[in-house]
Amino acid sequence: MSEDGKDLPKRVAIRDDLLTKPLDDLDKVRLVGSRCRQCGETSLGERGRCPNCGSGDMETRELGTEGTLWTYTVVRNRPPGKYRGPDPFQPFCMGLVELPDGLRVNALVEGDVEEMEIGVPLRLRVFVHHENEAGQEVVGFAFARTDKP
Amino acid sequence: MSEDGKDLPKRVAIRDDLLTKPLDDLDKVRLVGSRCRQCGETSLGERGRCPNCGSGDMETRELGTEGTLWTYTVVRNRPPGKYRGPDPFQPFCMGLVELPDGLRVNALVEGDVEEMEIGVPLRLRVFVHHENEAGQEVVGFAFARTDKP
Amino acid sequence: MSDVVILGIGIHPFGRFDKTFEEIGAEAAAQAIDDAGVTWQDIQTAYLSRMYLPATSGARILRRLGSTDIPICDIEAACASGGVALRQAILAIRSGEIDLALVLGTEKMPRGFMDPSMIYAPWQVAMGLSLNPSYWSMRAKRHMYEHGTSELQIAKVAHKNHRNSVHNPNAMYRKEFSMEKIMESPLVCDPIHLLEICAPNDGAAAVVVASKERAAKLGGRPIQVDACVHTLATYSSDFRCPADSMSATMAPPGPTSATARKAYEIAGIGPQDIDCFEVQDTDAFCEIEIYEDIGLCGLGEGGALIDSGRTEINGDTPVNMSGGLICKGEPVGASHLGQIHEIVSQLRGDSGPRQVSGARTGMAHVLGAGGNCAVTIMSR
Amino acid sequence: MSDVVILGIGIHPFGRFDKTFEEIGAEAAAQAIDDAGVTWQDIQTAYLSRMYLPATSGARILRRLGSTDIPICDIEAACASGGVALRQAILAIRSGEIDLALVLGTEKMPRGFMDPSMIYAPWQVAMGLSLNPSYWSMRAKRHMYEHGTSELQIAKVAHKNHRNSVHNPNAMYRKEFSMEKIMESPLVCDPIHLLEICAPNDGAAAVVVASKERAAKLGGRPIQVDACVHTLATYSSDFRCPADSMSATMAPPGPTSATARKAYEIAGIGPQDIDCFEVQDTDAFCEIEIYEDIGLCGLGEGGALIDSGRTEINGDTPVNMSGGLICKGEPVGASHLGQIHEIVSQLRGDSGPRQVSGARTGMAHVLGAGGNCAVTIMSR
Ligand SMILES: [Zn+2]
Ligand SMILES: [Zn+2]
Repeated sequence: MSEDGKDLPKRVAIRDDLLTKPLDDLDKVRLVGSRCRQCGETSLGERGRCPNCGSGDMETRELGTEGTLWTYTVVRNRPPGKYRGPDPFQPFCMGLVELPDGLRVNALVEGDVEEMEIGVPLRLRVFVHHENEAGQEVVGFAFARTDKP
Repeated sequence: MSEDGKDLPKRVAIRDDLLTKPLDDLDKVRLVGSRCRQCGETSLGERGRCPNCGSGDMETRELGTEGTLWTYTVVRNRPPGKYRGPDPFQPFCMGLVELPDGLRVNALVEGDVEEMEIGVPLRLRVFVHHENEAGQEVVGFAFARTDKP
Repeated sequence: MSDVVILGIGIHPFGRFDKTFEEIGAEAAAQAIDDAGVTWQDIQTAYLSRMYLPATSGARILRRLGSTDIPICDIEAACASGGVALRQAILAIRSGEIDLALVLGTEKMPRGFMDPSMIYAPWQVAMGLSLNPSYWSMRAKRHMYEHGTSELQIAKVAHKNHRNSVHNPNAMYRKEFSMEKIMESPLVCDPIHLLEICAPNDGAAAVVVASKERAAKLGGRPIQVDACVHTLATYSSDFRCPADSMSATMAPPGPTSATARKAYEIAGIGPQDIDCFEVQDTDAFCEIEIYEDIGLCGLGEGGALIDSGRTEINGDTPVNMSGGLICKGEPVGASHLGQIHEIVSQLRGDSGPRQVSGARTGMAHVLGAGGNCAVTIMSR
Repeated sequence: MSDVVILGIGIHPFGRFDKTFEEIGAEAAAQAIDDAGVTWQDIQTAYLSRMYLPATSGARILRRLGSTDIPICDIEAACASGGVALRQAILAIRSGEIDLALVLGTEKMPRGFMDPSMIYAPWQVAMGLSLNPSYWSMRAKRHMYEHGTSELQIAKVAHKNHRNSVHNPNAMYRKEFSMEKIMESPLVCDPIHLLEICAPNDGAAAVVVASKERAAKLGGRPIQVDACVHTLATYSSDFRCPADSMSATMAPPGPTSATARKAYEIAGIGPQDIDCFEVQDTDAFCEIEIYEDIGLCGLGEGGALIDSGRTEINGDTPVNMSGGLICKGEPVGASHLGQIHEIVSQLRGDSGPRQVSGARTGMAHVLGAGGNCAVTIMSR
């Protein structure tokens, strides 16, 4: 229950327009993309206008779940501000994941940070990233290596 | 004692350059002003350059303790941010106090807020305004009516 | 400066909205671009005026309209930010480098008093010398003492502006209040009451400006910018800014007088030639003082001017037809551009029930922290 | 743009100081005004470039020099802020409205990583996708993958810049480090090490700019501004900004390439005509990429260029004679004006042990959040 007495949903997406709904079965949740019918570019999330050409002729679609690692880095220090990742901090990979839909998505990349390599195959993983102040499960996403456990 | 083991002074001025030192006997503390030898203007606090003409030919002096109220208002709501005045909040006067040194100083004005009037005679009062995080007494100032208690 | 015109205007209503600043900013910008009959891709440079928004807000808002590599930056000069951003666009056009620019103002502010640490020193905040309305109120008290201005006259300004706001769909408050209601509303800082003061809020307004040559090719309904001036208060000329002390020996002309004088000089006209005014009524007293400072009446005669009814919409020098800041609220970065939106609408004859009949010239005026003042004079 | 010159320069060292931003800013401004042989009262308009300072910082700093009613505003475009502020002054001069302006950059920043909420969305901050160095590092990794650039080559850039900084009294770090020490310093974001990255800090730098006509009357040692360009990254041309995704189907020229190209075009010269460069080495890899983007070598040849030694002070295309951002630190608003201070000193022949022999032309380059890029080309 929220302060004003209304029921809050048990789960919310880390950014509302990034993930398909419902959020009950996380295995079925997909990333949402927007494809511009004008210039053909696809970008992450639901958008009213194309970030490339500015057209409003946009189509919302589910993005593919399989991709490859285009580039990455290892974050070796706890990010500043309201970081809600594991505590104590653990170094993690972030990278640009190339999807078959013609875009590269910036995301957490799961796998041994010392063994990461450009080009490895990845699969979307949707999971409860943290719990917010209102006690709701906040659903985030990452890409996990499929070639090595 | 501060965190690094050094002795902190028991008292500090609310702004270092506003008040004469030492701060032991508050009755002897005066407001500090800067007089420009170039244009003759005097302003509050110690200044390296004249806020009027920009000259660096400045002389630091004690300001007079007696003045008159040039204008004022009554602050009826608790000021926002890190206000350190009385808690619970009490409405107070602030005003521009004209001093014989040729300037008007913005200051708290003590007296019955419903009876305040432009032109009333005032005298400087230096007092411990609040205690800071380090436990030091922070010395501030106000002007109090001398015609009515 | 008669070589630069306003070709398009856009606005997102001022108020409080469950939208991001990017959303409201982009809406106003898109509207101004459409109104000018051009496209985002035609714009050669863009300025965002803002005070409280985070860094690179201009780029973040305007990317929503599509990709471009034009220079976009954020401009800040407290309440005068919008005038300063407009001035940069005018300078860019007059330099000959570009001939079509977008000027956007956007703000999204927390409720209640503004964060004092933005403009006040820590010791002023600790002692409570950090409320903008207290500075305005001290001016009001002195004016009443010197010139006999009354609380009733101050309330009349608020009464007029609230009445005007009823017809302005872009205002936050659109309700008429009786004189009694206004004077019985709680005192904020004596002598100013709650219904006589403006609130910070959210909003956006935008203009497309062009060189006269470019505008001639594009058609549309251009409004000429006759002057756009920004000045800072000189020493001891204003006590609105968070100063510690002021001179008791000199009293130079205040920032509004100084800025308006320069603007009149550049435009080659005087207050008597201007048909409508939008001015910085952060509080109702302030409007009375501005009457005097922009030359609508003599020193100390502001109270009599509001009594006369001449600053009503149907008077001969209408002021704050929009309802002013008291009714619109003050989304700081958007404020001056919102005033310009109003004046351009008036000069185009598009203002419906609040239209000043036959208005051909208009002035927009803002004044705020640090003694920042901007005045823009426009004509058709 | 050869009608505008830099007449005076001033700087407050970059580092961490127990002084207010008003103090360091006023020192740099006063120095630039003195160096130009003019007075504060001669200045007709002033711009402050800043990112993290509060509202009306420009007015607050410059009031310390004395009262004036000239327009002063704050300008922000992330790391490119200094270039944008300079550009506004140039436009104001070219418009004919003024002929003498002050451009000041000042910043006072907290230690460590910058506040991510200034440029990242809350969800990016929550997930940890909010560290500037991680974006730089992803570019480095891809460059290594595509072009065989090595960690050794990256370390060589840091080695060179640390060596140069020893002679720069305005730099925060002035210590030479061995290649081993650099490569053994902790990884921040792979492959970038602590001694290969810049830190936010405090600092100020200022220039006085004038029309050529005014400068001719004033005398002194004017340096010509041949180009001053600001652009934003177009869609998918840069992943330094906090974007969510980028295109996998198109790769337009990055902001540095696009901005440098425009600057060369305006100046009418190419990279081969420029004698010294100050560029945005927020990390050591970045300098390698900039070599390619500003045309000092071909795509993928940046690693070989640092190997060649040609970007050393005594090489034929010296880069970051000052020690670069790695050694100076990055007080964001002051950064580009600090670069210009260095280039002007070089073109005047005043740079002592780090002087580029016979330098007649120079370039300053910044690049940051939002893909904001500024390039200024100067000559004597
Ligand atoms: Zn498109
Ligand atoms: Zn003086």
